[in-house]
Amino acid sequence: MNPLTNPTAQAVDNVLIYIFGFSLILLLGITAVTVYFVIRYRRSKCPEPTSQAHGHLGLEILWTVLPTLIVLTMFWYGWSNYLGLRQVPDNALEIKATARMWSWQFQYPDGRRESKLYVPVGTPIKVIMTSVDVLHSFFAPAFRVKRDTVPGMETYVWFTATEPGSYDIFCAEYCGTGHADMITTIEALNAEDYQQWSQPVVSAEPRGLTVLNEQGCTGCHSLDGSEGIAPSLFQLAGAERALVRGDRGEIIAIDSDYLHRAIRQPEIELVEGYDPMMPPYDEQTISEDDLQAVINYLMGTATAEPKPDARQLLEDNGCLGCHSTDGSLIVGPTFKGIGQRGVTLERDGKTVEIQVDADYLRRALLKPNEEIVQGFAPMMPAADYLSTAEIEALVEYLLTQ
Amino acid sequence: MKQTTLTGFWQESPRSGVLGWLLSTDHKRIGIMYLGCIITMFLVAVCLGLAIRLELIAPGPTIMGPQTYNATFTVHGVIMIFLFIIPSIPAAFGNLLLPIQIGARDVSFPRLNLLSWYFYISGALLAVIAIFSGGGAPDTGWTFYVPFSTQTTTNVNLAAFAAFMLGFSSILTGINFVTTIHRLRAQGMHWGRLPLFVWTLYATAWIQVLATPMLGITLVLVMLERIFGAGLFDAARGGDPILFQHLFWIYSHPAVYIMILPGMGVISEIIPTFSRKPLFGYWAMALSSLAIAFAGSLVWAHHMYASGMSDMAILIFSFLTFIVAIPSAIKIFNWISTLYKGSIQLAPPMLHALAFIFNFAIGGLGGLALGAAAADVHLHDTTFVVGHFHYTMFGGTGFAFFAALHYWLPKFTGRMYNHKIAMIAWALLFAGFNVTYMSMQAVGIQGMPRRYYDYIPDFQPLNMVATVGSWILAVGLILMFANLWRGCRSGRPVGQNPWGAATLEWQVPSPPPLENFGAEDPVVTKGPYEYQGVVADEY
Amino acid sequence: MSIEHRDDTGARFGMWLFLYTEVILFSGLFILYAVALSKFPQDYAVASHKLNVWFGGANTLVLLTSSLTIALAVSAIQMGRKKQCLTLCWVTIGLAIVFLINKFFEWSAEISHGIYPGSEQLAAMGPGVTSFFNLYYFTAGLHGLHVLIGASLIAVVAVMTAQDKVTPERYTLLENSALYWHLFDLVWIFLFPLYYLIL
Amino acid sequence: MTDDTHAPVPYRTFILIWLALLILTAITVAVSRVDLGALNVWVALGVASIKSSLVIFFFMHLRQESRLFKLGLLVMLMILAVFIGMTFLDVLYRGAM
Ligand code: HEA
Ligand code: HEA
Ligand code: HEC
Ligand code: CUA
Ligand SMILES: [Cu+2]
Repeated sequence: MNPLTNPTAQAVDNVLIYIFGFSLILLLGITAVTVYFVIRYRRSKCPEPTSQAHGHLGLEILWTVLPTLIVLTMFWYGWSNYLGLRQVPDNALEIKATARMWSWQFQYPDGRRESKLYVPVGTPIKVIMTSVDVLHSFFAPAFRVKRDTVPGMETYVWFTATEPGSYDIFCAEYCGTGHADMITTIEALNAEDYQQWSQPVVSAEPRGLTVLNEQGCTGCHSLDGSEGIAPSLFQLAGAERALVRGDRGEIIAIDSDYLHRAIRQPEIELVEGYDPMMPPYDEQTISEDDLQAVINYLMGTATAEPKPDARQLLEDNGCLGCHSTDGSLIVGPTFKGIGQRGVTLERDGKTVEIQVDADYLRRALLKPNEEIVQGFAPMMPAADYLSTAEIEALVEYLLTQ
Repeated sequence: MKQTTLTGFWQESPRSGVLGWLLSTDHKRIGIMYLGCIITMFLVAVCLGLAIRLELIAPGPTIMGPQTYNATFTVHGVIMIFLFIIPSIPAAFGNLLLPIQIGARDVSFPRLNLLSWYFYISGALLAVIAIFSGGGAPDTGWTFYVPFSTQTTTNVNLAAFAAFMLGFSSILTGINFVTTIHRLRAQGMHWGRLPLFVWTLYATAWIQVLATPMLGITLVLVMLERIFGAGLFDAARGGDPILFQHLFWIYSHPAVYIMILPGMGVISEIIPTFSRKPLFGYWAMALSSLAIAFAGSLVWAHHMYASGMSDMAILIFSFLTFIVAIPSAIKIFNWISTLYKGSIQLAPPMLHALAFIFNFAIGGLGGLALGAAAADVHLHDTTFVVGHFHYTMFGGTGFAFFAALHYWLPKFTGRMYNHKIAMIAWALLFAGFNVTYMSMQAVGIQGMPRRYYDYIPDFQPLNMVATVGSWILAVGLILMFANLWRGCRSGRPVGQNPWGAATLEWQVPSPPPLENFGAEDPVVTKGPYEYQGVVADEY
Repeated sequence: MSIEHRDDTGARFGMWLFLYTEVILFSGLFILYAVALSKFPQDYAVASHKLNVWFGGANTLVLLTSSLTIALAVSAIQMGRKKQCLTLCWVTIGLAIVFLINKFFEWSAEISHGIYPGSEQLAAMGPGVTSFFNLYYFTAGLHGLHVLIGASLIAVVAVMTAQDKVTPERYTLLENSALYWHLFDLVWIFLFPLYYLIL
Repeated sequence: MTDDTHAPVPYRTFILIWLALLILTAITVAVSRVDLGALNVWVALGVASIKSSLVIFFFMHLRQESRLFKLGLLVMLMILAVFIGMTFLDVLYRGAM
């Protein structure tokens, strides 16, 4: 190990050196004396013992009191330096961390989320942590800090990076299959780089990919087709999947609907051969927009071709013949405000009220006559001749109306 | 191989055949049955240990995937802890020796003793079934931490139930031993004449009685939680995951003293015998055993410094942890003083005993680093901890167990193994052991977390060394067991006292007869370590 | 064993040791209780009011009385009054059955209100109340299980007494079963105020 | 061994103890109706402890047993207190310091 100059590492190293140093002396002493006795008093040389001593009170006291004193100094040194690890300097930058199986997410005061911990050199960092599933532990060996993340509880560590560089963060509390892969890094940047990093970037990266990285999906899923603990997310669109739902198996072709379910409620269907360990992501964690971006990305629509123009589609396909965009009533319900409103539907002879969402819109486009908005006739043609990408574009567009 | 039949209790039994064993209430037969099962379980788990090391020889998956790896170390840990090391010395050698050493014909509750063996064997079977049934082998680690253990789909319920049964077996043994030591000492066997092995068993038995039930309830709660999903440890439903860790370690820390104390007892028998000199500081040794047992129940939360527990608790528990180290130090110094001006014979049991002192000192001193709050923050859940507990459990208790095998097997089989081979095996074990675990400690200090099936390339060299060390260890183990096995079957016959020891078991024939002592109950007139006038039988 | 070896004090001592283990077993649940009580004092009072003191109180009386009868049974056998001893044993078992029936009705009532471990309704009542009922069910359930075991034990010993295998000279078995029985009276003595009577 | 059996306890003693237990039960129930704040739990535990000592010493014959039994009980209670008490070192001080 290189000598480390950061304060937490020094606090810990001093204690380690003190205790290991003492231990080494004791160990060598004990071993030397033992070996000496064994050789000196071996039976071939000393056929009979030359002492029958049963004990010696003075000695007993000596080797009770001495070790007591030694260990008390160890205790005290260990404790006082531990306090240093707990007392966070006042000017510390607070960053929130969320651990989940098997990824980390760091959230900065300005709301930015990252799966790596970018920090400026020289500033004390306080990482306030929690977990959404099981226990994990934030362990940065270079800073000698470690603390478990506990669901339903906040814990923290603090450290200061004194040199720019990339330092490992391990998960040190066993958390299942991906435990050993729950690794990320602290990227300590010097002032200039940090400044640059903290500028909001207009990334060329598709939003979906950003979300995948931010949320740590890539901790379990590869994007390049290599299968690990979870199916790879490589080239999903249209691929066949054997699913298990309850006890029944079925084969489907992957579409956005399925992907949506697979992320919001992964426990419903399992990809055959995998354990039900994917956590559900609710809207607090991934907003509907972001999820849509992910789905688009996975379905290849985000990158493969330019996004279809939804307004154009509406016109080209004659939707606007029935649906207005200004609130007036033609044949069908208006598109104005459709993204935010609740609708009353007749489904299977029953009346239900729902909030419009992407899922509903997709159903409404592809199987329009299964659910009928109350007060309208079942006359909309199914838009199933549109490509998935086009449907998605429509849905996305409508949601923003 | 020439085979001759064994005599003594091997033959004398109210029933003959297999039933004569399965229904026997004779403490020696029960002890032998324990010994057989324990060694079998040990061999199974040791092979899993070898598999772990093979996987870790290089970064990336080598011989198994992550899930298999997790199951492997879990099963390795569970078997080693609950099926091997906790019952190893107390249940096997305790049963074989305790009654003879205090001059009794059997334990207080012989039938309960047999029942406790049945609990053990049922627990063992269930544990094995748990590996191959249901959702697959448990993958929680032997610590069963919630909430992971309540969520994983593997066969945790059965494994927990198996551990529960084993705990029950351990409790019954404890009750039996405490009562036996209080009630059945022979005439003249007052407390100041108890062999140290009995003292340590006594201290151990109290821990077994008073701490094990806590494990029982903890495991029951995990099972109930898995069945009912009540949220006992779920913060959103009024639970507290850290509280589980308290309950678990309230048992499992004292349990490490269940493991080590009887080992220390064995060493305290062997060192005086092969120095032909009374144990130095008899009362300090006896009382320090009780002190370890008592103080050992005050330090459990030193496993939880990083758990999010309060700093106040860390202060107190860290302090108490250092206090527990003192009685262990006292023991080390007294053993060494016993050597002083003795007449030391380096027979195989003695070699293992000396190795024990060395290994346990390393393990224990490493424990001091773990006990210091600041140092543990870095070392917690790294392979340094793995090194520490292999040093104490394997290097300590394991070597004490080997020492006990070499020391007492001739007594119970009436035959002697080959000393030369025993010494070669010892050397291999000792060297392999230290190479393996010293490297693990070192890589732990560098920051490699434990329970990692894969690691960053920086950790490769030391992991490789550790794996190679485990192969040396393997050779040593195979050699040792082979030699002992041959010795028991066809070794040279020995008289009743091959080592020239002074405790009571050496004053009965080898192998001892049913009921140990002929018609006359023994009357004890001197201490356990007075060797004047005791001569070793030739063999 | 071939040698007649008998040590009644040893047997009683062994029994006491076993009872210690039972106490520690229950203490795990009491630790959880104590911690939760200190965290949610208000919720615990609220939850406690949902339990019916009369059920609990009645069961307290039943158990105390059964403890009396089994203690008397031991005295009876010591004095050689086998008939009385048997009657007292059967009364004890009867009381155990009353206890369990009472418990059954109490639990049915709670469960019909949707209060049981893992129920949605319970979860809706907040963490404090949930933890109270979780612990209540597990503690009382474990206690009930032991009552069942204890009663069976007494039944076996009663039969042995009837067959003169337990005699005025040799009654340790009865004494030990009585000890076991008293312990679960003891546990209930703590359970009752802690679960039914917090304000 | 001479201490193997002890003299039978007269019925009357047991019945008196039983009455005492009933009275104490009535007392706990009554006291629980009065709001004493945090004291309530301690009063309840205090009464329960008195009741249990009665059961232990009389019903369970501990009074007649040798010192070993009493010592054993003491050890067990001490360990119990340690287990419960030291857990609170954590629980009570979380977030403090
Ligand atoms: C046989 C088993 C055994 C024994 C005897 C010990 C003995 C000790 N152990 Fe160990 N320990 C374990 C088995 C054992 N341990 C296991 C299994 C774990 C991990 C569990 C898990 O997480 O899976 C563990 C983990 C563990 C931790 C938690 C680490 C972590 O997870 O962060 C700690 C922390 O304090 C600790 C401390 C100690 C101490 C202080 C002793 C002391 O008793 C040691 C006393 C001995 C000596 C001090 C050495 C001998 C004396 C001398 C050489 C004389 C000179 C000495 C002085 C002057 C003091 N142990
Ligand atoms: C007494 C206890 C004991 C013993 C003796 C051992 C023995 C060994 N252990 Fe184990 N170990 C534990 C108790 C023990 N272990 C526990 C409690 C854990 C924690 C589990 C957890 O985290 O939950 C653990 C975890 C553990 C790990 C950490 C896993 C991880 O955190 O990722 C490792 C890694 O190297 C390991 C390795 C070994 C090795 C190489 C041996 C070697 O000593 C084995 C040496 C033997 C051989 C190399 C094979 C010899 C071969 C034969 C004798 C074959 C003969 C067979 C026939 C004839 C059929 N053990
Ligand atoms: C804990 C690991 C884990 C994480 C994190 C995770 N997943 Fe999954 N995911 C799985 C597993 C396992 C499956 C297969 C089982 C199933 O269908 O639920 C799966 C299935 C899927 C599927 C269906 C894939 C298919 O091939 O049919 C999609 C889409 C998906 N996940 C997307 C995501 C997205 C998007 C995220 C992040 C926002 C994410 N996952 C995070 C484990 C994970
Ligand atoms: Cu997360 Cu280990
Ligand atoms: Cu410990």
